[in-house]
Amino acid sequence: MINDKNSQKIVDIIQNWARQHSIWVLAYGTGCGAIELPPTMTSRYDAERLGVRGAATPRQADVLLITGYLTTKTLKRVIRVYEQMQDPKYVVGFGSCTINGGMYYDSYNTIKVLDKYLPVDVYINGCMPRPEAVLSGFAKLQERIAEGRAEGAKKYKENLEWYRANQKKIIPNWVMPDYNW
Amino acid sequence: MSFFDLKGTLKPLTALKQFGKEPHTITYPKVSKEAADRYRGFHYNDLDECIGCGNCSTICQNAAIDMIHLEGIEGGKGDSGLRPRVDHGRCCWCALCVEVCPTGSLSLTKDYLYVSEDPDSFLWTPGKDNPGGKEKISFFSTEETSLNVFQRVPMTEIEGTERIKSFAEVVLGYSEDEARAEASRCISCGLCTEVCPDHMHIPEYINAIANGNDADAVRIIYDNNPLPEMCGKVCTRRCEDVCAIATRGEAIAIRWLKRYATETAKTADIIHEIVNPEIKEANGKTVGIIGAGPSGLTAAYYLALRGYGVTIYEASAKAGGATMYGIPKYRLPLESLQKQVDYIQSIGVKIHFNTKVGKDITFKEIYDHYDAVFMGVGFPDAWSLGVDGENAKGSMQAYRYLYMINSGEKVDVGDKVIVVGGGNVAIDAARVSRRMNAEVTILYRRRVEDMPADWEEIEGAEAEGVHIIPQAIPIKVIEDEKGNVKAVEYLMAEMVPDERGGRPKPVAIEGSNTIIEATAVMAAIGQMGDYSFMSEFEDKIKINRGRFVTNDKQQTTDPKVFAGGDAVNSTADAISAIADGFRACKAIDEMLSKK
Amino acid sequence: MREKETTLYIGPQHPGITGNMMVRLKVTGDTIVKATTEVGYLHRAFEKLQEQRNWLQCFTLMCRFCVPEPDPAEESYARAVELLEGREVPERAKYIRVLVLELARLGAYMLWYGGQNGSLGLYTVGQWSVGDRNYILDLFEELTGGRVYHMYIWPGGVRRDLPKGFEEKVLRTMDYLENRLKDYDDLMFDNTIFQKRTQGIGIVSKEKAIEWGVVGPVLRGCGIKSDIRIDDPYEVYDRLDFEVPTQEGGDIWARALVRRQEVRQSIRIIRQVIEQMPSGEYYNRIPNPQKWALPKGDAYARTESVRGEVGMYIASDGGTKPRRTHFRGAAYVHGVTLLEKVLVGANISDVSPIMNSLGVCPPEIER
Amino acid sequence: MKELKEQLINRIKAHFPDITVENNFNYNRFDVSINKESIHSILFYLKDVMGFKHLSDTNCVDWLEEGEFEIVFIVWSPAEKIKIFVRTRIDRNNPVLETLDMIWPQLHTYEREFREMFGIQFTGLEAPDEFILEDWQGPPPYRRDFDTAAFAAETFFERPGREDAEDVREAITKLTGEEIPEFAKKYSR
Repeated sequence: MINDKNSQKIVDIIQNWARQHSIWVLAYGTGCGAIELPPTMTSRYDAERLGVRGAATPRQADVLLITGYLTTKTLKRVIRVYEQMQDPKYVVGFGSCTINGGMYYDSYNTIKVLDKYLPVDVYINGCMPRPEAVLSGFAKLQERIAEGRAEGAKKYKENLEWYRANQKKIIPNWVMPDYNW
Repeated sequence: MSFFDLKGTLKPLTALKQFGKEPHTITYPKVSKEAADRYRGFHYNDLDECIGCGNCSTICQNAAIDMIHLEGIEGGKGDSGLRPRVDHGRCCWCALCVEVCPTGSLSLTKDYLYVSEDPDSFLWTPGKDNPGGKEKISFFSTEETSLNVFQRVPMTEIEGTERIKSFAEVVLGYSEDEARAEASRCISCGLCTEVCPDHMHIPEYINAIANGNDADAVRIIYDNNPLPEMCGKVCTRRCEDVCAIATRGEAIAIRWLKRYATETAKTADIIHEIVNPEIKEANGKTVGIIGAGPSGLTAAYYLALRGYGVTIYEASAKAGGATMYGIPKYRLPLESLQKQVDYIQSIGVKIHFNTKVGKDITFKEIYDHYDAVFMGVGFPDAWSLGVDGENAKGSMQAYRYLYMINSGEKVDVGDKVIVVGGGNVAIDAARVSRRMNAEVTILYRRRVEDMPADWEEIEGAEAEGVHIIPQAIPIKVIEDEKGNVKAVEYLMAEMVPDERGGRPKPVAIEGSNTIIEATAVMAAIGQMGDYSFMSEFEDKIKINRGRFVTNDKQQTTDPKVFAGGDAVNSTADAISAIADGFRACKAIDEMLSKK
Repeated sequence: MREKETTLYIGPQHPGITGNMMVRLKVTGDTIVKATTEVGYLHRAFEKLQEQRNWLQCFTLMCRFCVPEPDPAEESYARAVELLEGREVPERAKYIRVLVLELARLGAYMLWYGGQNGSLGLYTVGQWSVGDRNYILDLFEELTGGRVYHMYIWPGGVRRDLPKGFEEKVLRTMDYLENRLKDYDDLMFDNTIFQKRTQGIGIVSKEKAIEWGVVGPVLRGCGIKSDIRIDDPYEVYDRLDFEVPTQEGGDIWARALVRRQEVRQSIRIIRQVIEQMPSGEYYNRIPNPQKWALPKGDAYARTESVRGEVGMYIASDGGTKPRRTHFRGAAYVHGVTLLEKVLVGANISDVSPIMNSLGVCPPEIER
Repeated sequence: MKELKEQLINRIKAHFPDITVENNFNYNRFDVSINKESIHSILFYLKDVMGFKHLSDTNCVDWLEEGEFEIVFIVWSPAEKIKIFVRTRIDRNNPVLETLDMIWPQLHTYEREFREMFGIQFTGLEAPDEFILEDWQGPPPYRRDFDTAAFAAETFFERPGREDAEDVREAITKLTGEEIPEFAKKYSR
């Protein structure tokens, strides 16, 4: 392994450069925001130009898109999906609902503040965000990856207990395996 | 189906014909498609136009809009001083806030791009955080699209030609359906309560009317106004000037709604039943009140509710003061006022009629006898014109004229009446004279739009055939050989802008003398006080420019004496007097309960 | 040899599923023995939220029921309120509403083209049709101010009048789409793969369709001519000339053919609407929304969407907020009762094509 | 259409004399109210004899103040082009109804939802308890007495930063010193 600090830095730069151009998005439409993903991915906006494309399973994916509101039932699956994902991994919050509850701020079944449960790297404004906004979200994520600042996953590991406490507060029946990344 | 289908295998290959065609891909971020002309993007708020009514925050089903204080924006007349802030973590860009914005200051723009890693950066104050949004406004509301109802439910009135035949009330009042419809236009912002001198609970009682609960409306109204039916008929209604709806439409008919609610209580007994006032046990303290005008009655009513023994001394035969004697009966019928006075008496207020302080009883007696004194003495005297021939027979004070007519006396004014002045008294005198079958002309120094009188009154006068000559300055009353008024000579005036930025001044044009025939001339250019009854207290109770000097609790320079109404404030309307009375009541209560 | 029964979960995270839901399968080999739908991943409690909001505020939630085609829900709600209140809608608004509904239908079918083909691994048509759908969304953006959430049809009419020159733009887009449809046909209906993967798969028989309460294109794919636009006409559909296509067979293929025809009928309707569009008012103003109370009673209005009957039930207690609202989505029947029955006997690989072809939209089921 | 509705009503009445009919709608609808014991037979009758084959929708309305749940079946006849609202009321404190899923299989789904959301027990309904919710521990959420906003505020986080918001009416009263009486506050915005 490379121990030298400078060499590590160079490796990081190369790694980040490579990572920013291959953003594979997990095909999981957690909420209504998923409807703007097909236009983003298909011919009109063609996100693949930026290296963004779909991935079928969590193990292959780099980015977890939280497309809007998360019901408590979905949250459980999303946590599981997120923990199955391999490093590097990023979370993009999509629209109002992920920031402060959005339209469903008084619903008994949706979470309101996503970053209490999962580390979010980029938020995209809108309800719903247009494909341009989605693309600019990915661009922002790329920028952050290139700068080495997209460290949500690291934050998650470091603060796992805090996240777990929040998660368990609304998921009473916690029957999930612990994933070993 | 055969195993090998040639057509079905080859047909898909026609996709190849797309090869080489120009793609319709928008290569964002290199190329960006502009949003549509009607796009619902971020908010923009014109901070100067916004009045902080908060209707946007009320309609927002996502509780996304907060009303906050912004630096540099002060509240004031018709502005709450608050401005909306949008939480983009809640907003769904439905633009309902835009649709209900009464001023049209809030709109949506073509901007929609915002990406951030900081979830706390999604609170935006439109207009402050995006001053450039003004150029990109795309979704806005016009009078046509707005969800505010800008048209007032019209009030039924008697025809102009019909109403000069009698003193019957001109305005007929809303029917129940009309009142509900009118009340439901209100957006309950409460900006009106700020300018109401009495700070009546306007949104609350309008809402009660809209909900079909008239009794609650009456109760809310009586909370700080014991003469609401009078106000409902003749109030100067400054509230309607600042109504949020009035920025682009017709103000809510706040006055007519109050009138509607209070008229549902047809007698004093019914008022008592509905309001069901909680009268505190007598506390043994007494308050003497001089003048049964609006301020005196108000102070008396609320003091009596608080357990004080209240006695009013009134020089005339009836209570009501200027509202009884100064306002013609076609605006405020006697029965209506009587009902309200009866109600006030029914809770234990004693009124000594025909008792003029200074003549029938001395001020000192009252001062010594009571724990506190309230003076609502009003302005019983009027300014004279100060022109030649003013003492001719048939030349009189409009205020005296109204007093006599309202007292039931007969006054002969002939068939050609000239009224000088542009205030409500002038219009009242003119319209009363029309009912006496006289032809009436109003001479006013300035333009019609400068007239201090209520615009509805001016319109009413015109509909009844009153002739208004604006920019006319009377210089002489011409007498005939018997000493009767024969004509009035006046000069035309031109409006000269005031150099100091005040309103334009009328300046007489030399040689524009005009003579107009007349059988009576009435001066309605202002009234003044008469404080001779308390001459021995001149040192203790200070008077400045014809008015009592009071603090903000209506207390005069003598701590035991309070004053209100025309003798204190210069607004010269009943609601200010009521407010004075209410304030004085609270101050007296505070003072006496401490002792 | 008897094969062992295995439990298999498809969803909620699965690229072939039509939304955030799950189908639990019992399979022997790759044949499905039992299928159970599990939903609730998208439950936002709309009906509860609407009880907390006033009659106008509720309208903003409507388009969120089913995002691929939001307008029928808006339409149903608007019409239910109008029925309950007795509010008249201006003629022009009725035509604009039909225009919007048909555009939405086209948009949803374009998305269906993508989904149905994508579920079979044929991605080209999806690339085209979803790309072309943007032209319809552009029209929506111009008309309503939003690409996906239009919030345009509201009680009393529509929110804004047609912008200048909109009619021509619609016609131009229709011409373009009509040309494109031929390309889709070449790659889809003439494609052996598509034929073999859809014919005889996911069969719903005529008798069972009626018994199970199947609606929309699925019912028409069983040879039953049933369309709310004809049976229980709303707005101005009774004045428009269009056909209700039916197909015998009841399999994915038949339903695809029905939808293929309906796209063409929609274009036909849109052209007629543009031609007949009257002038005049577009909106019968509601009173101040804060104080807008509806009379006591209830109403149910239904609209034909791409999935079939969607309806809105509202009950009022005379107040400014609903006592209860209920959205009846076509997928409520298709996604649970029907899907569970149709999947039995099918192959695992057919789950996704069948779900796409039945029009299972999970947010409609759990709301 | 009026005669047709009358005719249909008479036919139903002949079989179910104790129904209440409401027929003042100027479109193709009329309402039939019936006690809960007869709900099976009338739905069977409407479906199998009178041709109201299609169940458009089923609803449950919580009339909390009256202590009752109202269940509304909206049935549609493709032949007659008429929809009937069939209503029945059940006691809110003891909400039990026999399952109806033998009439229309989709009622199975509705019943599962009503059981979960309103707490209505359907005897004979064979289905897992959970349908939409998962691990739900509160009261049936669609009941009127369940306060979703309070529950959400208690259970979930809210993003801070908005505490400086003011109520317009309150801001004005602070400015003027107006005192709104307690009983009037319910009329404030």
